[in-house]
Amino acid sequence: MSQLFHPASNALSRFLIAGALCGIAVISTLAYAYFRSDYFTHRSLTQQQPIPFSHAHHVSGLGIECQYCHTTVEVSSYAGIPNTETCMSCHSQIWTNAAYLAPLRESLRTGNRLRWTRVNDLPDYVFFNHSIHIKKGIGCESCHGRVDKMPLMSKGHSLQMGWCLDCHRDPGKFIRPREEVYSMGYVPNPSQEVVGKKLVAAYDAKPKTDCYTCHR
Amino acid sequence: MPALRQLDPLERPPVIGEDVRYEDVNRRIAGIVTAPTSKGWLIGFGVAFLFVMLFMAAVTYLFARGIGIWGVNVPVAWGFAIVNFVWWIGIGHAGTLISAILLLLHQEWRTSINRFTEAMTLFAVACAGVFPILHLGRPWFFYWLFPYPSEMQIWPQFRSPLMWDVFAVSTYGTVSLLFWYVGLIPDFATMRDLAQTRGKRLLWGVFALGWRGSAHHWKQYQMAYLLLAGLATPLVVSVHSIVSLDFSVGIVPGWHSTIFPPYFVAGAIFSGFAMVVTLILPIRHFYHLEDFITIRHLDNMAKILLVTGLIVGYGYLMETFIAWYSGNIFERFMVLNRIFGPYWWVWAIVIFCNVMTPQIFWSKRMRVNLPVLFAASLAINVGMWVERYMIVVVSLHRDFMPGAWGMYSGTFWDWSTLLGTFGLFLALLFLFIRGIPMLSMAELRELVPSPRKERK
Amino acid sequence: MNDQRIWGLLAEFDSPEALIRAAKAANEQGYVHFDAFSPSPLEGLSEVVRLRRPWMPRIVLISGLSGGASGFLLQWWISAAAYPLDVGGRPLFSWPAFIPVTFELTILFAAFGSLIGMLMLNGLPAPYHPVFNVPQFRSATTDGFFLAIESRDEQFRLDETLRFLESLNPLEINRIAP
Amino acid sequence: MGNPVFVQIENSTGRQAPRYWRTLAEYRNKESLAEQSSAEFTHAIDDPSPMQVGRRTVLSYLAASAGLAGLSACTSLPEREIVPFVQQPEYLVPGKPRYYATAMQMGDRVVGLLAETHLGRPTKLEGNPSHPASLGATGIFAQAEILTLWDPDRAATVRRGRNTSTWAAFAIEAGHLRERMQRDQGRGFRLLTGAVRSPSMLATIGELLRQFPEARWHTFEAARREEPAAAGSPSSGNPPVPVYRIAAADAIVSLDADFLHGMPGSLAHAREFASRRRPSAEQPSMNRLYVAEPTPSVTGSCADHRLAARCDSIPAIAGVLREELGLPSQGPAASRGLGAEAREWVRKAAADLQRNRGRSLVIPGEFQPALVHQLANQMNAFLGNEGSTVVWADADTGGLSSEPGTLQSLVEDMEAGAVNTLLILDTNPAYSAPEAKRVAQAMEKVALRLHAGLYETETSRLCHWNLPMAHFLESWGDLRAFDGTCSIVQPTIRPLKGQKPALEILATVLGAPLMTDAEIVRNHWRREAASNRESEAAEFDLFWRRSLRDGVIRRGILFNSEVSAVGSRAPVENGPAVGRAVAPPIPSDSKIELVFRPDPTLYDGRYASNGWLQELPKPITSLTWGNAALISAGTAGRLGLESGDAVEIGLGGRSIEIPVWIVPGHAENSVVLHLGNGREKAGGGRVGVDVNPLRTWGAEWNVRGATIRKLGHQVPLAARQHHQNMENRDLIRSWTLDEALSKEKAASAALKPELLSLYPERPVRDGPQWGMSIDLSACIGCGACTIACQAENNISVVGAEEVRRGRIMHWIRLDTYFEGDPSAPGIYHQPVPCMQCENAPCEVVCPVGATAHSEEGLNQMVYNRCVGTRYCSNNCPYKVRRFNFFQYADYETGSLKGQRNPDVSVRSRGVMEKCTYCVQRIEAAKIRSKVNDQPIADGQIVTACQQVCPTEAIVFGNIADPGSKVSRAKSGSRNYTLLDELNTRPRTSYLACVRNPGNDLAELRESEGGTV
Repeated sequence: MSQLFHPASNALSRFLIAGALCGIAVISTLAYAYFRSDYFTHRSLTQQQPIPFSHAHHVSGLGIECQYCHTTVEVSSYAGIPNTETCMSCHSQIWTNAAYLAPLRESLRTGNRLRWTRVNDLPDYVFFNHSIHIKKGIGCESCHGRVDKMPLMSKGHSLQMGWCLDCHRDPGKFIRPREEVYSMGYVPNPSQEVVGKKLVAAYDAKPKTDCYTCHR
Repeated sequence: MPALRQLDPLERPPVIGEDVRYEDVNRRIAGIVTAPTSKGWLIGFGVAFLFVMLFMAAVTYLFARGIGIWGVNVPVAWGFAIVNFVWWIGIGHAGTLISAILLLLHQEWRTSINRFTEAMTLFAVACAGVFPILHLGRPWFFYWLFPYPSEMQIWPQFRSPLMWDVFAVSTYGTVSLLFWYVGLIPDFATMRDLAQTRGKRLLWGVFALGWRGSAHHWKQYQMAYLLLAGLATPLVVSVHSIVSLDFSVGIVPGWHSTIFPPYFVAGAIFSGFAMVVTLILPIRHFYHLEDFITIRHLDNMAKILLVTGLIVGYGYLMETFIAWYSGNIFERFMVLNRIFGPYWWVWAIVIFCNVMTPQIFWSKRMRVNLPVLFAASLAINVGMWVERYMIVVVSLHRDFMPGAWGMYSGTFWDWSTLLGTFGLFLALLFLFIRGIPMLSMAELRELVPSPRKERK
Repeated sequence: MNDQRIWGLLAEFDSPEALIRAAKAANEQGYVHFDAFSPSPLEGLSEVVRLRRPWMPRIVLISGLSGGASGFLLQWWISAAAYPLDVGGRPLFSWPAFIPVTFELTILFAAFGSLIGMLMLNGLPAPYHPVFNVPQFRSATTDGFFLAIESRDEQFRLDETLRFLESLNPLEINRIAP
Repeated sequence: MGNPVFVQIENSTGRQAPRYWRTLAEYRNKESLAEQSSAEFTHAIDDPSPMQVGRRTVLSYLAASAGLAGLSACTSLPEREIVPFVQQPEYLVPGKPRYYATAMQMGDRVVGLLAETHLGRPTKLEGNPSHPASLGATGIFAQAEILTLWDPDRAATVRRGRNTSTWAAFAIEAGHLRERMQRDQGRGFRLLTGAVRSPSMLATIGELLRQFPEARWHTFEAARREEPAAAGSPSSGNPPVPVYRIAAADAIVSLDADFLHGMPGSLAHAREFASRRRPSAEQPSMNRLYVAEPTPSVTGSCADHRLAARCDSIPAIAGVLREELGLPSQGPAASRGLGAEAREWVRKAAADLQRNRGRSLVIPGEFQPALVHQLANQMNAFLGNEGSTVVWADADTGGLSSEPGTLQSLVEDMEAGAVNTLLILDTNPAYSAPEAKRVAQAMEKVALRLHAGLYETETSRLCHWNLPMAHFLESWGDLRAFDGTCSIVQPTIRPLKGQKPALEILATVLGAPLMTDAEIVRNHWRREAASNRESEAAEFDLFWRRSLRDGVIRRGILFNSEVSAVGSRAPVENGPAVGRAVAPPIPSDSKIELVFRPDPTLYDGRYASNGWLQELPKPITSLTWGNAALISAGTAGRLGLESGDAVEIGLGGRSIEIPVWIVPGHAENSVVLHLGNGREKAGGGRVGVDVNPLRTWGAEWNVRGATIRKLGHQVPLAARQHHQNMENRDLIRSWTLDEALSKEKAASAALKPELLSLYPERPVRDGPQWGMSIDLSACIGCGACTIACQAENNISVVGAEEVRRGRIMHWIRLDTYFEGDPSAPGIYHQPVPCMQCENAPCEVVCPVGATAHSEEGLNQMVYNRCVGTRYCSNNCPYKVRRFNFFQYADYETGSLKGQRNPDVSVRSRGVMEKCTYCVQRIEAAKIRSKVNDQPIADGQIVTACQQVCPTEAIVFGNIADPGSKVSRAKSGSRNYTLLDELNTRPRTSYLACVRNPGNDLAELRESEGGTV
């Protein structure tokens, strides 16, 4: 018997070749999906925070305006994180000895700053400016998501470059009236296409996709 | 048999030894692979491997510290890495040229060296291929040079010759590999059927893909091989043309020149054949292949060296002439600076090795004088490397603004990377010689008188 | 014995010339499903052995064209549509710069086409094949010259075919087990 | 050999460029280019061994000069923190910079500054436009101070001997000291300071001397020649100080005075000088500058007539000039001794001075002896320049009766054992004084030695107490500028490591350890106010707040007599007294003279640990990281020396080893040596050669009779520019005034070739189009733009080894070229930033699109996309791109992170970088204008280089707006672009340099006839 291979090997060899080709396709598809997945971008991932602060409670529950805490959002690149005193302006009156607010009171007593973990973070080579986005009618919600539905803060969107470009290429899809900038769950009326076109013209919202717009 | 004799009516040395019999092909060529490992091979491979280790060390340190460990600077932002890249790619050209173009030209003398030179091509391309990645400031982002759907929605920039390089070199590597493998299939089958142990037979059998040598096989096979040759021919020309565009697309005096593509291709063949000669002479000697690689081959290769050498010389001449004729002060200064500037010695070496050396091949006695041939081929290899050094470094170090001029010299790490790739190249070559029939048996059989089996 | 139980007959000849003569003869006899095996391609065999029309050139042409087209379109889309960037004042669709890559991809795809075409048309890879059942066949890739006539040929009659083959005075004849 | 070919080239160039010689080596032996090249080859970088790659010696400098947060685009997201305030100052808006007016002193120079702070971190210093000594500009030192502030090598802890101590412990020590001094009236107590320009400091010292009558105060400035202060003034205690009005002068003669760069008020001088160097149809006139000096200075490089003269021949030249002007003097006519060219120069200068009586100016060099100053004053008086081009300001003595003593007298007293306590305030005689060793030995005799300073120095090593002093950006103070204007120095940050300001340290000695510097200064000015009309608190607060805001104390609010009383008291009367002195003899040129000058970038060595200044190419020579003995080509030829050759310079038994550097236009037989190098106790260790050992009292500034011995080996010097010849290329256009005016008349657009392109023209875009214009006629080559850019854009320092290998990172480099005869060359400067080409060659070759064009015409460089092929750099004809060959930016050193500009990425290893037209400032302005709905006004956006430039040579703006300054600058006929034949269409263009040699002798004679 001088046959070297089993008869099945013919079928097998061809199957293996086909399999290898399919494998490449599958792997690249998986990679594509992975780098856009919430798992990779940390979207809707909540971080360990010194105080379990609930935007849901403060925004939708108490209806506190965004700028009440994020004071510099209209004037500066940074929106601003409330300092201890801002928090205490209410919490010296209410929940004055809630256990989970202990770090806050501690901070006021000792003067040690609270150390929050960043949720919406951009790389150091990206220069984002809040004031201009507010000015041009881009709502908090458009980037940060339904903060009013977040018991614990998490990223509303991937914040990847491609995601930024979606809006910078066609702001009409996201722009809203300035008075609606801070509102959550804003519904365009009549429709975003119509409103968007009007507002883009009205606010002269011509975002650039030049590199220097964000990278310097 | 007579058919063969007619192939060259002139009295030239035959392309294969007179007394080579049909079965000698199997015995002597397959024999090299099946024979036990020789001490000489071990030593040779060991030495080559040491240099591979040096290469590894250099690359590790490079990735750890950054390309600052090389001599590159501003204005000379490209140095050894690009020089080596271009040089290796050039060497990679002889193989495909011999296999493809000479095949189309029915130069049957190619038959006994094409397998070997194709292998040389592959390994040279492999050595060249590492440099575009090594020379990056941030090599870990090399994949940004491939068009893939990134989440940044940003893409490569296809106006850059470097992008053309990426495609040219990878295509060249792939096609050469296919070409080489297709050529190997029948020989793998031979090895499968000659092999003694079942294990070996299985191994060879996998690569042979069940080749039976039927007339159908041969028909399709020859068709495919011919087509591949037809594809490889424009490819081999295009690849070094594109590599030359890396320079001629740039505006640097000494780069920005339309003569580059032809002149680079010629240079590539020039250095490629020089390398073939350099390698084939010792192998021919150690493995007693005088019957298969005859004086005829060497004679022909020497002639090609002469011709391509002349073309390259013409390139130098035209560059100089155009510089003067153009009236462009930058071009003129570039030429003068090459000849009389701080790097005058580079120019001198180039002229001596690439223009003067090949002239000795006008004489037949020199062409067939092995020591001379060997020495000359070595000189040309060096010369062609230095030529690339001249093009890259000497053009860059003094371009437009004297206030920004500078000097360049390779560092310890530059040299070890270069030597390292020598090691890589030779190591691969040794493995090839040991593991794969280095001449195409299937094709050689067509050149020897056909057998007549004794009836039992 | 029953001719259904064999794949065919394999005759070995002493020289290429003999093989070619045998093949011619088989052809004249009207055999269709026969094949000749030799360690290297033999002039004159190819026209004897009836082949399906050569698909290879078409396969290569098509794959080559598709490669070129996809390459060119990719570059156009990337440079002019996906993220248009002003690069050195060049037009977004600067087609001359796109030629090299287009060309390279044409060659690449065509080359793959020719390899895959060759394998497919030859039914390779086929590590298993009935002819390998004949131990002598091992020499077919070194110095043996064989003619095989398959039993599926409607002219195939074991005894006749056997007789016919002997008439070509081969070195020996073997049955090929299925 | 190649010679004939080469000659053909030189003749066959298309343009009428002046005939340039190549390197000096070639000039000497034109015969063989090969030799020339080999001479050049000596500058080649030889293979560095892997160990050298480590650059250990400079790592600590790198530390003082590198960066934060990388670009290594990390795929796994890092976790980072947000740390809000506990109580946020309401004025503080994160993400918006704040500016504070303050002022700095260096030696006698005082500059008003604006300090930019981010979240309370000072990150950048700019000039204060309303300060007379700044006018909005700053010099290199002010730019570098920000790095000094954050320098991790600064003194941080109180030390007693070797051991660390505390301020409390020092207060106790001071208490004991004070008790003793109260007993003995402070006998044997000596205070040694640098130049004091601070009124409140003077007052405090005055207070000290009043409390302890036996105590003495000495001052020592290493880079100041003592006598000239007194020159030409009545012998009484407080000499007036000359203030020059350069703008008013049509003819200026500088007797070895680097008044554009190296003098108090030089920023103002430069501004005024440049204002007269921009001829146009409207203003066709131009001033003319004569300079006589040993080695080309910044001022000399701008001269219309420059004379390379030995330092010790300047007095003679001054004498001859005075004679030539026709002032009476006894003694032999000095002119006979002078060389031909010198006499020629003097005659021309004299003629011009005569012609421009009242509109001319003679400026004596600050390192020239009193005699030269006296002669200059007489000439100015004689020419009627008093009150017009030179005025006299009162020197501030803070009401002190007596002049401070000198270091020399202090040393003598110490040697005599008359000193038991020595308090040194931030001066370093043990290194920088002549006969420093003697100073050190003398100090050993003092029982108690205290030192307060920014750094631990050679001097502090000899002291029992080391008190870390606060940086001026950390402390309150006040400073008096060259013209008498006072500014309040206000802190921008708390002392980083609890250092204390000098004022508080003195207060501690005075027994008020709790007194803060703020109180001291405020009280001082309250007293000042009290001594004047309005003294009510309200008035004072108004005055105080306004002074803080403006950075200048408005005269008139407080004072009846202006602080900078531009005094009418011209000290001419005593002129003749000096005039009777015999004109000085002409020195014989045969003997080699040594000339000592402060280092152009390190000054007296106080900046030795400042990486920015170490790496800033020195004007003219472009040397970095170390000094060389500057000599002339002729002298070098005689001694058989090449640049870089090590020599031994001997003088009276003392000697130093130092490499030489050949400088075209340098005086024969004269060797210029720079102080401030080779300090042992600075940053990463010794850089360069300390030349102090050659200096002695009485011969601090120049001395004759030195010997030079070739040692036969080369010292690798780190020069930025290796080739200072233009190779007949049209890089710097230099015209004479007549040429300029004629071209002005005949609109010489014909110069520009028609530029065609294969490609369709870009559609004209709306929105601003940025462009820059650099006026080579105004550029004096001071290098401030380079270092300002470094400060603004977080540019790394790379160290000597890397500079030597051609890896310097500066985004805007200063090319200096020589033209013509190497003994008297024309000298031209050209700042080269990124040209922002419209058809940028760099962009086309980038495989990943990391550099591309913006709609506003910027050539964008995206660091985080760059993979580092360096192809763009190769393809940049201007070679303005810089590459991070190593991880130059320092991510580790904490204190440096404070200095970074938060609006600019810190580049990581392996990426290309380059000038961006300060895009962070552009974008900030754009956003501001959009948010506030105001258009961007012309001149609202200034680049760092533009803002710092003392002569306003750099103009930036929107070229799409025809009315903008930059458009108007570009519209003139002097406008041209570099290498325009390449059709790169740069956005950065240059204005041709205009020189005003003017007068041929014929014209002179007849004008002389007129006047004499």
